[in-house]
Amino acid sequence: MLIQILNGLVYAGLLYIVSVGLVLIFGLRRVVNFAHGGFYMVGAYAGYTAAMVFGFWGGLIVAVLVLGLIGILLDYVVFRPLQNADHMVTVLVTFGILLVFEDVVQMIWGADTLSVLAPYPFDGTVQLGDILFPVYRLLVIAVAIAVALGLTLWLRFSRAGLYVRASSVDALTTGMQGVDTEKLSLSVVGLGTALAGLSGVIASPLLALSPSMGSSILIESFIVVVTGGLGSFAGAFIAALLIGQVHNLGIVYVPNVASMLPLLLMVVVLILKPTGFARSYS
Amino acid sequence: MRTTKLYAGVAAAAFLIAAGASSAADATIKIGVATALTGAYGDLGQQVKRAVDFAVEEVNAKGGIDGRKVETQYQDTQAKADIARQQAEKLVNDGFTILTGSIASGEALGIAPMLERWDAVMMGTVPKADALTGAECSPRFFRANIPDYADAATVGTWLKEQSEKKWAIMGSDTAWGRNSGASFTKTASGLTRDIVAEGYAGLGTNDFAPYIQKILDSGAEGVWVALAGRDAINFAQQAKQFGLIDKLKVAGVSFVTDNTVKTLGDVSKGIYGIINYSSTLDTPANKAFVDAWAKKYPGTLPANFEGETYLGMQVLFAGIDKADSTSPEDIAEALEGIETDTIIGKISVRQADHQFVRGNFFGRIEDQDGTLRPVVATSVAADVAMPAADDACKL
Amino acid sequence: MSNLSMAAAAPKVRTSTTPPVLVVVGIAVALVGFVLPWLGLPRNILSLLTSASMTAILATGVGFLVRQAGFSSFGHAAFYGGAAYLLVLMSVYTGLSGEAVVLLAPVIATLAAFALSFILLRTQGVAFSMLSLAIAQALFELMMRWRDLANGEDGLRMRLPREIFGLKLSFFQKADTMFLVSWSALIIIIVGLVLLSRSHFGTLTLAIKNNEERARFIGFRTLMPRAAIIALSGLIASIGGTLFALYNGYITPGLLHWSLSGEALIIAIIGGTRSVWGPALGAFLFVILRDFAGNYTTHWQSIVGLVLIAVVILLPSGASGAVSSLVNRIRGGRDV
Amino acid sequence: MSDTYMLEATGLTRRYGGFAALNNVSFKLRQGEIRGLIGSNGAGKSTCMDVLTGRGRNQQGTVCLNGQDISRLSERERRAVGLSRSFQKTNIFPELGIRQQVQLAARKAEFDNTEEVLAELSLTAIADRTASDVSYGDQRRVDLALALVGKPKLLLLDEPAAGLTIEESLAMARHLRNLAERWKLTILLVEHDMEVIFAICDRLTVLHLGEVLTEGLPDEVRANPEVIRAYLGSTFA
Amino acid sequence: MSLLELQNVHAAYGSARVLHGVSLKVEKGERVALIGRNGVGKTTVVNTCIGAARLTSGKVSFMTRVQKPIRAFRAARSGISIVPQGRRIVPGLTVRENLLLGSAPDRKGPWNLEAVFAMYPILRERADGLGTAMSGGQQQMLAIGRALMANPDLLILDEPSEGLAPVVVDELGASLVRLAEQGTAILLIEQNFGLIRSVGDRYYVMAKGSVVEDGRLSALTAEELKRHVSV
Repeated sequence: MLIQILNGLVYAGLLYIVSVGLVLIFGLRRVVNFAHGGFYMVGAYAGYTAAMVFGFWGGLIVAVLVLGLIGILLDYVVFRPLQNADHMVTVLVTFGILLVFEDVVQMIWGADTLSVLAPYPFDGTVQLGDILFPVYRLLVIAVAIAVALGLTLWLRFSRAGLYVRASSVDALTTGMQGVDTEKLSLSVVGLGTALAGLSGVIASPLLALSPSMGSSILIESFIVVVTGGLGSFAGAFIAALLIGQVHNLGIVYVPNVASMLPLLLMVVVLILKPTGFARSYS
Repeated sequence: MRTTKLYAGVAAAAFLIAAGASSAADATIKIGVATALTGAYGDLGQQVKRAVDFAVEEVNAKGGIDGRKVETQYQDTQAKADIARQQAEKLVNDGFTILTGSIASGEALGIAPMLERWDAVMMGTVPKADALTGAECSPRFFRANIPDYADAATVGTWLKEQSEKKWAIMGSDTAWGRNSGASFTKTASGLTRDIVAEGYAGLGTNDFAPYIQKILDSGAEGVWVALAGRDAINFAQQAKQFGLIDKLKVAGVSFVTDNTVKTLGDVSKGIYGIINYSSTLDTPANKAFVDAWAKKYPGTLPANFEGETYLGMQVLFAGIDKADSTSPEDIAEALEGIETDTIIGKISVRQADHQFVRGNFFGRIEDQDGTLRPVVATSVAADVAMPAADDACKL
Repeated sequence: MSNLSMAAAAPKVRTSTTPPVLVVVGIAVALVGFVLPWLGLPRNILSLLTSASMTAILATGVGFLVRQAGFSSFGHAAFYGGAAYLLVLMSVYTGLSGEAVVLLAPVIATLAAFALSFILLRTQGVAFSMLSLAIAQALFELMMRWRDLANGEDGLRMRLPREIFGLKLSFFQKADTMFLVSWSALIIIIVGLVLLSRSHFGTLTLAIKNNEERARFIGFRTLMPRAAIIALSGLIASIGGTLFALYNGYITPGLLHWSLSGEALIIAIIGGTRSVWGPALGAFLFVILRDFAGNYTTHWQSIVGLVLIAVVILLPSGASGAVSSLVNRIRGGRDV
Repeated sequence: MSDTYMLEATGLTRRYGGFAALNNVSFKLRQGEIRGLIGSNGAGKSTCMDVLTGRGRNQQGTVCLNGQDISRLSERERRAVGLSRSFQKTNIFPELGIRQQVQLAARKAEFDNTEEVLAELSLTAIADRTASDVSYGDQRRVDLALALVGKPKLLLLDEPAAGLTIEESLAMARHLRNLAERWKLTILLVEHDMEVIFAICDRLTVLHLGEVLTEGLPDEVRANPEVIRAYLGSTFA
Repeated sequence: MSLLELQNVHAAYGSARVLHGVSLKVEKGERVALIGRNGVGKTTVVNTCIGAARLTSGKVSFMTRVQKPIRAFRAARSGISIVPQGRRIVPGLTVRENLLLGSAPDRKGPWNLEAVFAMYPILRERADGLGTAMSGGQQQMLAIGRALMANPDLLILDEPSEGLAPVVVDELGASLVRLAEQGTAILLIEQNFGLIRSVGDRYYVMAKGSVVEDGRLSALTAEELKRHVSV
């Protein structure tokens, strides 16, 4: 039971890192970014290839940087020119990007699934009570906590974080205070996609790499983001925790309907509170 | 505007007619391959494509079948049943009335009922659903590979030699995963083994940890795995991290194939499994095949589905030869009851359900000549490996 | 501010700026459709057009919801695939006559759409899209997992009597005859929607979409009309799904998957949702493009993605908008 | 007694958090009266309109129309019993034609005087155009038309002259006066333009900081030192 | 040096043209009032300076530098702080955070968190509460405090008296006068002529989207001023 809760935390952690990138991008650009799943996938593949040269951690850094650059490009080429267009237009453009990315990844890396080993010294197991638990899984939880903590501290206590919070609620007023909100968006979208890259690399020792891995996590992270309340960091954190547990405990106790539980959770939350757990940054 | 539209219309019509006209020539044998070139099963589709290309090139190099060259056309199904059906119909309409290539059982199940209406014939080499040669069998559908229910016989041969009493099942929550789990349960209980845990994960499951933990908690000594493709790799990788693979005896179907081994590396070492085809089979015909394969695709050995697809092609070509016709109806008739030599030995095609009666294998992943690959440990003869045809099939 | 202008212009309601030329072209296209099966076209073309017209019906339903209520549904596969499933499940498990099964499937799907609309209408914008996605995806999972009922991902075969509505079942399963059925359905739906959009109900729902609050302030209920639009859009999608099941005789959960919903929305946007017929045009363009690309390359996904991006950015009002403004320009009129 | 009043508002209150946008405001309008509701920006005029028409949540107080308590009715139902309003921020249907939307608004009202209203507001010539295509001034008049059509018993107008020139404003004032007499309308008018107010209002109610500062005839209000102070500020007057 | 200059500015929201040729100028240390009735386009002047309304022709310069394109943050970085109409306190941020949002680390001057708290002690009391939870008057103080945090050379205030009690308006006027005496230029957009009188020095009158008159307030009688703003 305890181990299952821990497993729920691992999955929640992974979902959180993917989702929080979506939240950042939604906050500043009001775009539900379908390409995010593609970024997660590209991150995993980029990390995989870079790891051959630089090792796992080097690969992680390369993937994060590459994805950050892609995000900056995305904001510059897509989000900024389209900021006054209908949001659905931007959403569909990101959908198109996802399609292209899946195809390109398949072109470069092939349709075969690839796998990555957990890096030393996290490749072993640790004794928890009388059960062995993979150390790497604990690392995933730790990374998720570090991301959550880092983001929270950054948003709460740094000047840039204050700008991000303000800009996502009222970009014009924030601009009036001398904040270049376009540049801010550029870097925040970059940060969001870098987090997608990070999650892709972090996921790769757990999950097989395949061109379809992006869309398979995309829907689950949408569920997290929408259940948490669009644009809410705390909401995404709580929703990821909840969905991680619902998902895992569902498999243990009600295996036949487990896959429907996160969807139903989201439906129920939206019926009770159409804005999700939280309204805005909190 | 109206004139522009008119021109466009004329151009389109001319194009369409030209496209249609090309199907008039029938000197060649036209094989239409509707397979998953992209999507979740894209890697399997690519295997099918390699094998078909190989077989066709080989037969054409020998001058074709009865002097007729073989021609292929591919269409991508993304392993989706509705698209597969459309693509198959498209191939048939273009004159490619000999079909193959389905990956998911759903694809073949969607196409099979249409074969008579289309006047086509189909050779299944990958889909394992029992129904294809059972309740949903078709006079025009043939199966080269081994259906789920038949794997049980092979499992039984292996299982009775294993000392482990408590077993768990980790299956894909799909028809074949469930079927495989059910037939393993039946086999196991016949051999006084207990099933202590069962889990079926949906296609594309990311995190297998809850299933793995459940198996570990159950005290199982062995686990039967019916997962394929990305799911198999996800499970194996995570099971390794939890120490499950080292602690328990692991065996499965479609779980450890050449492809998964390539991806998993050392993780897969020692895993048992049903091997429907292995390049390590020690027959002269197979050796020749493996050598020729390595020439066409340097540095590779034919993998599971590649071997099975090639096997299907061998029998198909024999049938066409026997029929001495390109008519699907004649070919179907010729295939019924045919007996021919293949890379795994003599094979006959059962009249009752159009299933190939053939041997099956059990083996484990071992290091052979410095590479990890499935190595056959137990060969099961055709009469044991292929139980009697399903009564539900009425041809 | 004078009363002098009162005599000018007789009252005439004009909803959209469809030029009469376009109406003529539309009627011509509709009629051409009915003679297509007799032109001796290759069978592939006809079967492609048959599936395209079913997709067109689905996209018309999705586009209508965008046009008339401003909702972007990411879950219309639930109605399309839902009706297909209802048809097949009823044909397998009930003793109902073939006719009853074919008619009941879209009716039940529509009632479900109507009931769900009261949940969906609690949200708007992105939340609406996501909620519709979740509901459809839950249905997908249900059909995937409830193996005893629907045989999971392997799908189910329809079991209908050899004759329905006095026609052989094969009438509905051959492209040349089924094309007439699905084309007629599409034309009837489009004509119906055009008439509807010019009726009071059309004006009212457009008004509610524009400004729900003011609609209440001028004395209208706003919940029911929106629910009716969702139900109607569900009905259209479910007609497409019913035809699909009838034509294919075989269904799989792919018909309920979110990617189909997404595709339908993409098609509707590519075609343009400002006009009733835009999504249908988009469907034919999309299906033909994908088929064409699929014949030459396995990279159809990239092609579709790039075309989507290009259309969305370059033709903000979609293909139909481009056609309309082209027609206007040729007539020397205003570029609308 | 009460049925001689077209509108009786008692104790209207709306709070946001701890802040009362409207605090215990009461007034009565006689049948056929044109009442001006004035006050500086943020005094609670629009909030008062909202509470009277049932827009938004958390409101207290009673609203009686022609003796009937309508406090519990929705916006839609209030329109049905004859309460109609225009908006300070243009609030129309941009995708609809002008005549089309005015006709729509007439549909649920007592009878259709669409053409008359269009003509009265000089909209006839542009009636077939889509609302989003016409100028801001025209859109303001469309907003007014939506409220005027169907001869409501009580008309609440929120700054109908905003954005209009002085001449246009005065013309509009005359038209309102005319219409009120012809159609026996009772009007509550929020307006900044004092010339419009003094031109047509029978009585004025002055709001300040969410409360009624005073009420009376235009000339009384104009001379009221409290009103002057509220607008001019004390030390700087 | 002119801190802010508009030359023959035409501006629009979407297709609705609102400004038809506005020219005005604020020099260092000046106290200028921009007056006119509701809806004549006063707020649009501000919105044009921050890019919220679309400049269709004409020039906008900050610190004599022509802005093209106009971006909200450039005004602030040129030393122009704005107290916008409706205050625009950022929801979800505390009072302290709202103030910090306004601070410009690279601009030196007397204003910082302490100085603002000293001027408006209520803000110190409520420093860790949400800015939007305060009353209108307190929010106005916050908006002014936030604008001052950047140590601006020019403070633009758009209807700061809106919704304030007379007594609060008096205080507001006094504090603006003090600011002006310390050298901060002020552009005051107002209808409250008490406030205009006390703070303003020069004035521009707007009508129908353009400037129709300008001069010194001292030359204007109370009646004339009243006519221009008509309450």
